[in-house]
Amino acid sequence: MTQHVKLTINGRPYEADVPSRLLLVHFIREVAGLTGTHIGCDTTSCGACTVLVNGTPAKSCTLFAVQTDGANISTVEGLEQGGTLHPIQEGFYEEHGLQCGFCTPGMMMTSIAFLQENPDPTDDEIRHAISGNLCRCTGYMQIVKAVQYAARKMRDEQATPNTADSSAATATEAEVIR
Amino acid sequence: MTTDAAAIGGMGHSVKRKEDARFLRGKGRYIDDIKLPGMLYMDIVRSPYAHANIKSIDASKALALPGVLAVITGKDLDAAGLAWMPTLMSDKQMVLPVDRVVYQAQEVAAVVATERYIAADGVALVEVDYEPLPPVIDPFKALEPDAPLVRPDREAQTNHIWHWESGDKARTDQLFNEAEVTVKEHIYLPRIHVSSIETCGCVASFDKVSGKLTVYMTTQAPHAIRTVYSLVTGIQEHKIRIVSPDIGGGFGGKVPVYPGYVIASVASIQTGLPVKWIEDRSENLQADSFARDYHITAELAAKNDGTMQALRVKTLADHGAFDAAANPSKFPAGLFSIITGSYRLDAAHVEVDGVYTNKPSGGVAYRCSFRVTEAVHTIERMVDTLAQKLQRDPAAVRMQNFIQPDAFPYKSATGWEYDSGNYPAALQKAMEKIDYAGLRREQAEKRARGELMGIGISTFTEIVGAGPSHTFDILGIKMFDSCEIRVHPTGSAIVRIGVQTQGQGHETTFAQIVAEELGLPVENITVEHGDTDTAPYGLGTYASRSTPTAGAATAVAARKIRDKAKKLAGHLLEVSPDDVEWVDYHFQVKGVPGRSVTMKDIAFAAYTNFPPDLEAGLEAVDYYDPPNLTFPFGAYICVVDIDRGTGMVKIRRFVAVDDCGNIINPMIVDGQIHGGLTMGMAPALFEAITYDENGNMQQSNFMDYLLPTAMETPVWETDKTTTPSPHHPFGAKGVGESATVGAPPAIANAVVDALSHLGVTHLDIPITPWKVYQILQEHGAAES
Amino acid sequence: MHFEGTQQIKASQRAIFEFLLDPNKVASCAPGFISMEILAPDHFKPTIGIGVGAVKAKFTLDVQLQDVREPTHAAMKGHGVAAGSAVDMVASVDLSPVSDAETTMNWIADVTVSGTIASVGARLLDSTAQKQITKFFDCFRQKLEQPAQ
Amino acid sequence: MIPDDFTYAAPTNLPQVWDLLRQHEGDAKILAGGQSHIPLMKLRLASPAYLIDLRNVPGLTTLAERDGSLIIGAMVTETTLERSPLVRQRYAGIYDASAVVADPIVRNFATVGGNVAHADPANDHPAMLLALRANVTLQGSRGSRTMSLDDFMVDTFETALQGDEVLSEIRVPSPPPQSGSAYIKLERKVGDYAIAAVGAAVTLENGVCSRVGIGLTNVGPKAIRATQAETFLTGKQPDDASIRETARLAADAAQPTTDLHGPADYKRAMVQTLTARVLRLAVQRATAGGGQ
Repeated sequence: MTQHVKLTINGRPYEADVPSRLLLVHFIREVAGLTGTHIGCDTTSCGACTVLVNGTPAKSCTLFAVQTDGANISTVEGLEQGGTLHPIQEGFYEEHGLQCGFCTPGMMMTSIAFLQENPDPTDDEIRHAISGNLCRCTGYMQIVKAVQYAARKMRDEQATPNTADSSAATATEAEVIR
Repeated sequence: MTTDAAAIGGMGHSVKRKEDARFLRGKGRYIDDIKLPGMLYMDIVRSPYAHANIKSIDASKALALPGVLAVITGKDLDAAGLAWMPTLMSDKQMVLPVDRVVYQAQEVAAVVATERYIAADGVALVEVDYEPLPPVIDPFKALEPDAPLVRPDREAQTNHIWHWESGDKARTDQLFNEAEVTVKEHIYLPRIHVSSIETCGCVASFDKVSGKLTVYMTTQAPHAIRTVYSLVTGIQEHKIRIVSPDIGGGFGGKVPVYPGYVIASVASIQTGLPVKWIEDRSENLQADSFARDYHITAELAAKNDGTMQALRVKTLADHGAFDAAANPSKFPAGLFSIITGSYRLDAAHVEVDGVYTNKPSGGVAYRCSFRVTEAVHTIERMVDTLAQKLQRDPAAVRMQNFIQPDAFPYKSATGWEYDSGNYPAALQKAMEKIDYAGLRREQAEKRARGELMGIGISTFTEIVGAGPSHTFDILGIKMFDSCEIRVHPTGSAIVRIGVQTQGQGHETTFAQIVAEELGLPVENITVEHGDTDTAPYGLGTYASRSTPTAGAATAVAARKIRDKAKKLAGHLLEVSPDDVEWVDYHFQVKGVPGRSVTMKDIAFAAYTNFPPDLEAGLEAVDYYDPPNLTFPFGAYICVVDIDRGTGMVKIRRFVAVDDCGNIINPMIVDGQIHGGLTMGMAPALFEAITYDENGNMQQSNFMDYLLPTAMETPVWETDKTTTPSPHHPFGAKGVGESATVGAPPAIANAVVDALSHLGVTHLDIPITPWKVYQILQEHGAAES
Repeated sequence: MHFEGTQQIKASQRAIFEFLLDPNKVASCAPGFISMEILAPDHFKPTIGIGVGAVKAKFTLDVQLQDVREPTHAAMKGHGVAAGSAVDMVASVDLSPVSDAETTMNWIADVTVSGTIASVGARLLDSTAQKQITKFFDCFRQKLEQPAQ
Repeated sequence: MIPDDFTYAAPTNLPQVWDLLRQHEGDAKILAGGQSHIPLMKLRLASPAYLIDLRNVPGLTTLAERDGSLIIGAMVTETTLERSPLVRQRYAGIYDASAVVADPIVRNFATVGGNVAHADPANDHPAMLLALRANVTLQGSRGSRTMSLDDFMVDTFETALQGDEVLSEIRVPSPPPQSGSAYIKLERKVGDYAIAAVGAAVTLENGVCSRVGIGLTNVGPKAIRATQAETFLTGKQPDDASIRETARLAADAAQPTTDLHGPADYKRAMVQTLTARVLRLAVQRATAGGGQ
């Protein structure tokens, strides 16, 4: 059976008649064509498919698209704003928080939602927050550092909203955007 | 142009990774991200039985489903001569069975449909009539005379595959007969699965007009696959293009050729449309190749003063239904004979017997060089067993028996020539870093109070960089590797290599090698790989071989360019090339620092202003055949605490001192070691694949196969010593797998150490809480 | 998995034996019974939903009666494949009269589950199978005793 | 992994839900978060023809203390529970349990009602709620009824839900002064099911336990209330000896089987270890924070 589903993904509307059984991750990847969200385990164990549904991290392979009809979805593709990387992206880059990159989008989406709740976390709190996201490459250490990097940067931005971290950020941009 | 070392970003710099730019934005291009016009989807029917005859396959209901275009069976493939394919170990393997299945979840048929969901529905509609046969799951039972035959297709009507041995049996036996002290343990290393977070898959696209087959594939070795494809199908090799796009982790699991790749290719040839096949996690866990399943009996002979003399090892290797291990051809058990480890031994003898069982193919790697983890685990456990028997400190026994730094190159008792090493220095560093003496004092105090803590050491020697063509080949293809460099007129370059990254950061590290050798900034160097139409022939990335082989080729190719550049420099500086020297990333007239040219100047000249006796251009290719393997090593110390009420083991500290020779990128090396340590801990404490008596795999998804999360993973404390490889062009050794190899025995040794006062001498991994608790209970040491 | 049990049934040996040879009656006791196709008196194909609660897979079993020794013994062999799983079972029943109106029924069942259900459901398989099989034979007693009441 | 096709409905009130359940009796399944059920559907071990999502039904997300009970609406997510100061302060055992259900992301969509109604013996809430003497409210077209959780949990994946009934809320009696509860789960890694887990609730009066609740997770066909252990400790001081004996009796109540989560006798032993630990924690909480 098909159902009309309308989603806003990264601020852009998408709508389609889709089978009821279409998984949210397949809506995002196949209907919206946003392939940054990955599928790793199929059983809600690994978190590679994590996106934000109305700001809340969700494993998009364990939701049907119809369940989220009308929702605001955020994926990795929406993190960069106006050519500026999100602090979490910058953190993963600076701290070598990724290797094969497959778990990275889900890991970042989880971390962003976590940092909104807890802007100044301990390492243990970060480990707890990302415990629904499996990474096979990094051993998690650099991911924890990456999230701490982002936390610092987000706190700094909060404290001085108008002064973008000039030199370091620019250098990073030059390096990353290629 | 800069000649500032930091701006160049050559050897030893923690250059941030080039590949991150796309991954951080969700712009990576993994297999499932590839969508070609008109693409079809394939899904696979799999056997519920571990062993059964196939009486019939009825595809009519599936074919009646709108959107299903084809159902491919073994009979279809058989007609094309493709029902069987060769494995990388010179065995053969079913692509699709014609009359019988030999392991649970084996591919039985494939459904091709217009959509992924329809293909899945089609799979459920294919009716297969099976006649169950008794399976043989235990490799010891497989060798009994009345055991069910796994492979009646073979000439030899037995489940025994091969026998392989190494070392001097007579001398070893003699030393054992005369030994003052011997120790013996049975060690089982269970089946485990690499479980990269991306599963395997491909998009096969056959162009009927050109007759060219392009396959985008999750493979760690695209060139080898192309050659195998050509040999199997008869399609000329230039009409086959294998592209390995971004790979979401490999760890050895993406080396073999899986039936799905071949069936999808046939499906594309049949339909004339691109066909995508992506495994789900259960398929990946149940049917892709496995590591280990080694049943080892090890004995160590020594003098009463702790001097180790001889090692004797007998092993049964369960390879499942097909011998699909990716080993160098001459080594059926891989590099298992590195088993003498970091120690001087007068003699050793190692025997391995390969056995067929009704399980999927075993014997691939789990982030380790061919069978090295098994070898290291054995010797590192045996050294501890000896120390325990002699009531000596395990660190002291190691120090006493290490091959000494001045003994290199060292010929091991099984014939390997170790290139370099300094084992005492690494262990000393680890002991100081973790305060070994302090930990032993703490342990004694805690033991007196009834608390359980253990300290475990592993001082391993790896063997990587396969390998020298005189010894190493896969299906006859020598295991050299390659690099091609082209310097563009304006001073940037493209580097193409025969190895393939799966997260190791080749796009960055290989650019750094070239930056170092040519003095071009790393940001101006592009690294390309994974496409057999453009990359030079190479054997791929596994067994920590990329830096030792292709890395060496890259340095040598760059040096060829520098040799030519020197001539151009002489031309530009109007002196004889003999009067030009390479200093701080530029050429200068000897003794005249002011008169110099940069590589950028030279690159431009190579296309605009070259002397008449020189060809235009600035490029080079190198196929590097290493003279020997490299032998990275390390000293790991692990501290565990054990909960007496539950048997739970918690890693409190883990210090890893690694020596991989000269380092290209310290940041990336650290990352490789963190990941390796985590994948070493995983099988030590969590992961194992088991089968019930009917051959049903019991861990067929991530709910049951326990990959550690950030919560179970400790903070790794890493450090290094540097002992360059004397034969590698820039003294590197390879590092991707050292930690996976070195970590498990450190953890196992720590747990045994915590329980040693109860008389425990060995525990098989994974060390589950119930194994520990049972021991505590038996000895009245459990919390009551 | 091997299961066995005993039922004291307040019915004659003959009545029970007749019941056992009637595929419709036997199948009606199968947990999750959906439909039945009878190919021959001793060969039939019931479709049943095997599982508990919402966790269920639909199997069409191919059942063959075997070794029928009136009025004391009957056996059946069943086999079915579905959803990546397979079920194979052999069950036998032995009847011995206690009186004209009461019979002891000893039953044995050997069940092999293969594939997805065996892999995923291992932790619940044994207890679930035990319960369903016990229910199956318990149902015989209930149905046979009903008309007598 | 692709599930079978189904028809989806997201009704906006309970009567519509009942209608759908009646229309598709036996083929319909309630979706209350789906974090356990959707993986089963993807494995095709569950293939309901109709999926009735409760997300638009109002009144199922109450989380409040009212009339001497904590009311937990069936659609309250684990994350909501975990973050509720009320739950954390006054129903610490429920907080403990919600904090160890699966992993943090799953908890964002997993619901308490789903956790209880799925009736997987490995699910964490039922044992804790048994210890707390929770009741459940079932609403159907023929009216509403309340029953104890003991009566609700029938067997593995089986509950007392009849006909068109829906589990609408869980009611936990508010703890009297000097009460404490706790839940301890033994798991090998985050996201795994428990090897064993134990929930305990105690109320102290003059230093003795006036009320004791003990529930066991994943050591039987359903969550088990260790009644003999409860009875033993009731009226006794929670000293070392009585806690040990209670733990032993709780272990006796377990009906574990050997599986991937461990051998049966190990699980039984773990019930003993965990019961002792969780009781000490509950008593400590009762003593420390139970002044209300």
